[in-house]
Amino acid sequence: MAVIATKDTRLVVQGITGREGTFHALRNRDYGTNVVAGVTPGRAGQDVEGIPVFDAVVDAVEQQGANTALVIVPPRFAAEAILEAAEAGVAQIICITEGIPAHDMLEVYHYIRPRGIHLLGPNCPGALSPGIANIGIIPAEVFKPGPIGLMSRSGTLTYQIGGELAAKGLGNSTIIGLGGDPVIGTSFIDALDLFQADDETEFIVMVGEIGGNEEEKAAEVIAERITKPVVAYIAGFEAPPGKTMGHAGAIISGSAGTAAAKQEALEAKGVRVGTNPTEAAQIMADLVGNR
Amino acid sequence: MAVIATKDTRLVVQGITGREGTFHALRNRDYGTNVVAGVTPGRAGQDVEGIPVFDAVVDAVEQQGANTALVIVPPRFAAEAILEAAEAGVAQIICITEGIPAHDMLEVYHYIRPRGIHLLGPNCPGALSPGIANIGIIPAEVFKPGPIGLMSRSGTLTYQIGGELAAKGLGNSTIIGLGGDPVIGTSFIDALDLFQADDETEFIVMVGEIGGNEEEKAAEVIAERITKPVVAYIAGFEAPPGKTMGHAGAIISGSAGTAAAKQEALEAKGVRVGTNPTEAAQIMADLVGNR
Amino acid sequence: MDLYEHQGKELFAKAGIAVAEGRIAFTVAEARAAAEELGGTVVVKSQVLVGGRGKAGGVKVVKDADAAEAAAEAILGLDIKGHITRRLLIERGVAIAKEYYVSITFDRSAKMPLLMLTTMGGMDVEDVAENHPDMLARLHVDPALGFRGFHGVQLMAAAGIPVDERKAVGAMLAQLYGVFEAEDAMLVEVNPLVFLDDGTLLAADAKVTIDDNALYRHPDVEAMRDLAAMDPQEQAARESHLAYVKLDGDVGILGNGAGLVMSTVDVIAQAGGRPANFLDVGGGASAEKITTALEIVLSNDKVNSVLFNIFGGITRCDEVAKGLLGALEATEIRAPIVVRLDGTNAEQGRALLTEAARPEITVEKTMLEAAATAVRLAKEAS
Amino acid sequence: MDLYEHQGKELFAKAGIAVAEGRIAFTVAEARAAAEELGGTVVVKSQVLVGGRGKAGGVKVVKDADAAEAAAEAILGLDIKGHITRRLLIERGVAIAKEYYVSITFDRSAKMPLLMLTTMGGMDVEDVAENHPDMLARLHVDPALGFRGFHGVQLMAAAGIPVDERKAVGAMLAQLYGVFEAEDAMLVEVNPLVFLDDGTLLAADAKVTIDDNALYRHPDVEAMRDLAAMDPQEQAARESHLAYVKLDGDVGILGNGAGLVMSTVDVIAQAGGRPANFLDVGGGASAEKITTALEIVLSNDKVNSVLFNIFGGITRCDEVAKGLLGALEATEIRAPIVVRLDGTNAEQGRALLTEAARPEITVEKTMLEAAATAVRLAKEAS
Repeated sequence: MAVIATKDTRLVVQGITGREGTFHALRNRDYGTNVVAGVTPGRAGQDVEGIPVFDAVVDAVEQQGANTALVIVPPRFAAEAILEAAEAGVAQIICITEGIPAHDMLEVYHYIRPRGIHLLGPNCPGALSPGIANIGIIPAEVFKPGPIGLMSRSGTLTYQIGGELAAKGLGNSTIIGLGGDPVIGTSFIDALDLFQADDETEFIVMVGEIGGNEEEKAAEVIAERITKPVVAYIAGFEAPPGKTMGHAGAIISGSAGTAAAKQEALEAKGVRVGTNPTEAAQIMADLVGNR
Repeated sequence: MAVIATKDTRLVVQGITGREGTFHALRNRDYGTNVVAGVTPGRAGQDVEGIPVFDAVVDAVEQQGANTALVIVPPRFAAEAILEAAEAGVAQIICITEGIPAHDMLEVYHYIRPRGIHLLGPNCPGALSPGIANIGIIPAEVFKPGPIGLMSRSGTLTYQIGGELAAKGLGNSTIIGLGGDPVIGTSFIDALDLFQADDETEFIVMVGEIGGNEEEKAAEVIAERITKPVVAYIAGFEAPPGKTMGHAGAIISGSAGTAAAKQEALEAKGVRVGTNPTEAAQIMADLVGNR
Repeated sequence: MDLYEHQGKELFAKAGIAVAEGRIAFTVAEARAAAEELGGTVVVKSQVLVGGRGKAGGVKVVKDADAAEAAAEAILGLDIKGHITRRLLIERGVAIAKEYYVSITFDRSAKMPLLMLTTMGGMDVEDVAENHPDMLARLHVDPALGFRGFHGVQLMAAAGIPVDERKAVGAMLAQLYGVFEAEDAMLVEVNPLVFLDDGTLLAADAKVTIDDNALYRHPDVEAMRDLAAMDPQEQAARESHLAYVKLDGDVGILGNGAGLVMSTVDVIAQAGGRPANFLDVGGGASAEKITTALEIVLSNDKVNSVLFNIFGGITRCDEVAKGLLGALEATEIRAPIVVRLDGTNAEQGRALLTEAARPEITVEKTMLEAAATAVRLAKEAS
Repeated sequence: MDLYEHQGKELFAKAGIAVAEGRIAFTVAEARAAAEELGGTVVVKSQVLVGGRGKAGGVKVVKDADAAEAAAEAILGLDIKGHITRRLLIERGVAIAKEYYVSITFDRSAKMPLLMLTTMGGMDVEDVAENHPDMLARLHVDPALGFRGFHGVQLMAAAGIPVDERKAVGAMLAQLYGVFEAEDAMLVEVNPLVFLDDGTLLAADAKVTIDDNALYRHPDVEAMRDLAAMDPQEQAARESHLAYVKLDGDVGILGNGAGLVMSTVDVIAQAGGRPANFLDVGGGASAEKITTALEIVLSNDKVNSVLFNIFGGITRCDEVAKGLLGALEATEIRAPIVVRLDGTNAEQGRALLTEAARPEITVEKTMLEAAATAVRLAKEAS
């Protein structure tokens, strides 16, 4: 079945007439994703290579049955775009946009969460279920179908590990890019629960990085309720405290959020942690091979 | 088991050191309700005839295990008191206060509803399960235990009908005062679902009045999923449009919210509607007698 | 609390919403002075708390001060559906290019504000809803979000507002929603919302209702209340914090609790009588409170009999009986009173009244019996 | 973006929060003039973006302008944990009766603002948390509600603030939360929050951090940025919208994607090297972008070799190779560059580079091989 990006996905792309929006909407459709609509205020009635454009998400829901939204709009409009999709009744929202103010995301998070709406991102590459559907900007070329669920706070690092797995002949059920911001809609724990419930996922790779304590919290959940094998990799052992390492969320605050602490927490719960992407991929390959 | 006011109730009274708060807290306790705490900011460490007083609801929850809050504070503080109880983890809140601004209640409603918190009122007399527990200002003297669930937008009208039933030897599982405001936490539909699920309730009396369309919506639900017999009474046939009849919610707006429309909607779904409280009580008495 | 057009426009102007320049006038002389001051074409508008003043001749566009004076003369005192015109709004005339309609209502059913927008402005919105439902765009706003840009886009797209007008109309919607929230409004309606020839967007009318329960935080609005337009009994009840509504019959009604009193009104009608009022005395039973309530009911000359209907709960019926007897000492009673006491300690209460044997009081045990008696007494007195 | 104390206090004052009167001084003369203007006892405070200035001698209370001049002389240029004092805040002295501590942080774990309050003010809050955890009251605020009166009551009760002080402290908490929200702060800390002898409550220090992503809506805060205090490479990267962090080694690092670059930094260290920087060139592959990134990395004199680590995704490796070759034409390269290309079209990209046969470039296939080579080359050059 895979998760998030599935054969049931009916995608509306918010910001479809923008340069990036058009590019990725068409790329996603070319991959096989069912892109049913786009939204750009004031552009209703137009189309983007056959994809109908609406003024508002609610129109895409009512007229095209959209059930998933991909948000590719500038940061100052992104929080509102997510809220619009949420209010329009879209159950699953993927936000690519980088640079959304953290307070905006606090508001979004506490609006959607009690209402049972799922958000992936922001500042994430999206979700790809190889051979099924691709939502967002993940380069599908790098991945192949298989039993490994891959979840990550970093885009290129995911591609790196996915590429190494593919080179070893291994593939993925779904690749979930969680996003590099301090407040994201889908945490490692949420993704773990999705993978645990997914029939096509047999193994899980977790790619973390410095900042926050989501990896530590995930370690608890893995010990508690995840029966599928998990292999991890953490980036940022050499990162100095107090500096934002590219991602807004990748920052060690005081003594909290270090890579060493995350590795320790995971290993304490029996999760094997690779020291570099290559080693992490190799550990997973060995695990799959030993099955 | 009864509903709302049960033997598992652990009540915290917000505004307990006020005149009304003290009076009803003690009255409720005398009836047998488990009143575990009171809250008045700045009065922590005091007690009201043995009921410990705290500065904040969260302290009453943590130290006394309060699971139900009774709000008896002036209208300008009431919305915040409800929100405090909600944030403190109280699952069930009963608000007696009359005169809360409607916009305040909009905010409260949309905060608590997605979070699964139950609110009864405001501007309601509370809930009484005869012989078990009384939360609020309902005069327990008037009622006796029995199989009839009673739900009403009006206080004294409830007492009137409860009194007439008692005079005929009939009693109630729980009396739920829904409240006379335009925005209330528990609607007829919510109360119907509670009664439908309650083993001790075999019959339901519904006391409506002009304003809004909750009776009409309830009629749909009765037809759809309520298997227990329902008898109704509606007040306000002679009320002129555009005038607030005492309760902030009792107003006919244009041609909407008339008593005739409500009666018609209920009768269309097979609910028998008494033309006055006495007749409604008699219809119910006949129903119970024929069982 | 319903506001006059000019009061609503004051709130609009405070929120930065464009309205035509105007002056309030209570006399013909003031109207003329206002027209002179504004100069050129002005509009003379009746200020009443009811719709349909246009059809009733309550709005006139005039070219100069002389004509304004004549129009004021005609409109002041004009009866519009029972509302007498006592004040005028004199506004500078504007060149209207287009008329839209917009409103924000407090939708209790959805428990959300409801925005409505149509390009069919100036018409009765009920007509639009009935005859051109596709032209009336409706949108609920989740109060947890408030009004957002996308709400405006959605609503304007649904209403068919041209794309090049959406910036201006969207900004206006946001401002009106701001007024709705900030002023605790139950209704904000602009009909018509107009584009002038020069492209300006302007609220050409204003219908605003403020939540009575929120007036404590809007003293400026509270101060706008037009006491002169209120019924004397309603005004007296208001001052005593009693809920009172005047009806047009001859049986005065008071009781405890809004629902019970509404029910009493119905029962009087069912018994063949005509209710004179609704009055909820609330909880408590002091002689003072009962005195005030009785005085208000009886100050309506039409009242021929009074039904005092009490269901005792926390306040016991014996206390109420004592309060009532005290009230009879304190004020003169010009019509017979039928008293029905039921609920807690009803027998003791009835006994007290029977012992006192006041000639103006008849005691009944049930609500239906009491209603029948009150109706009979009223008929005898008329 | 971290603010200096005096900048944080500017935001406080704008929000109506009481702070001591003060002047900013960049020179000894300015400091003296400020002391003269304020008169009487003043406090001379080093303005640096690091804690612990008190212990380092960066704060002096002085009685008059002469003493202020001497203090300024001592503090200007003072190195506090690697931060050189370049500006002073001269504040009017106040009579402190009591010191509290309050902070609002952006708690990512709970995804809520976290308020902390203790009566143990003036101390290091980590010390309080560790040694007197019962004295440190903590409270999360649900952003869907915002800060309410009851939050203040809860927090103050837990911290043991006396009942008679709660009105003042509660109002201050609300104001500070207002700053936190309105200014998009990630941190608002006041240590100490002081009661003066006359009962006034005043923020005696201010530590404020603003979300970089929100600066577009706070141009006033953006303008406060102290460019002079920034590292030249970091400043250049900032102007080019590149994410750059200086480290203290000799292997320059650039790559695409923050995670991959962080990982590259780690791998260099694992290979026995010392990373000189973190630089994320992001997506795209224009020669111009790669040129700018290489110039920033190489303008750090310590850099002896460079690792250019690309995992091609949507941007294909052949495009990156072309961009890199273009960059080499446009700028002079003073250190060897190890290029690793992997992912989409990696083979074509590597072929292009091999064909070009630039002497400054070594091409490797994997990240680990590339790291080993870059480390070796750096060691050879040092």
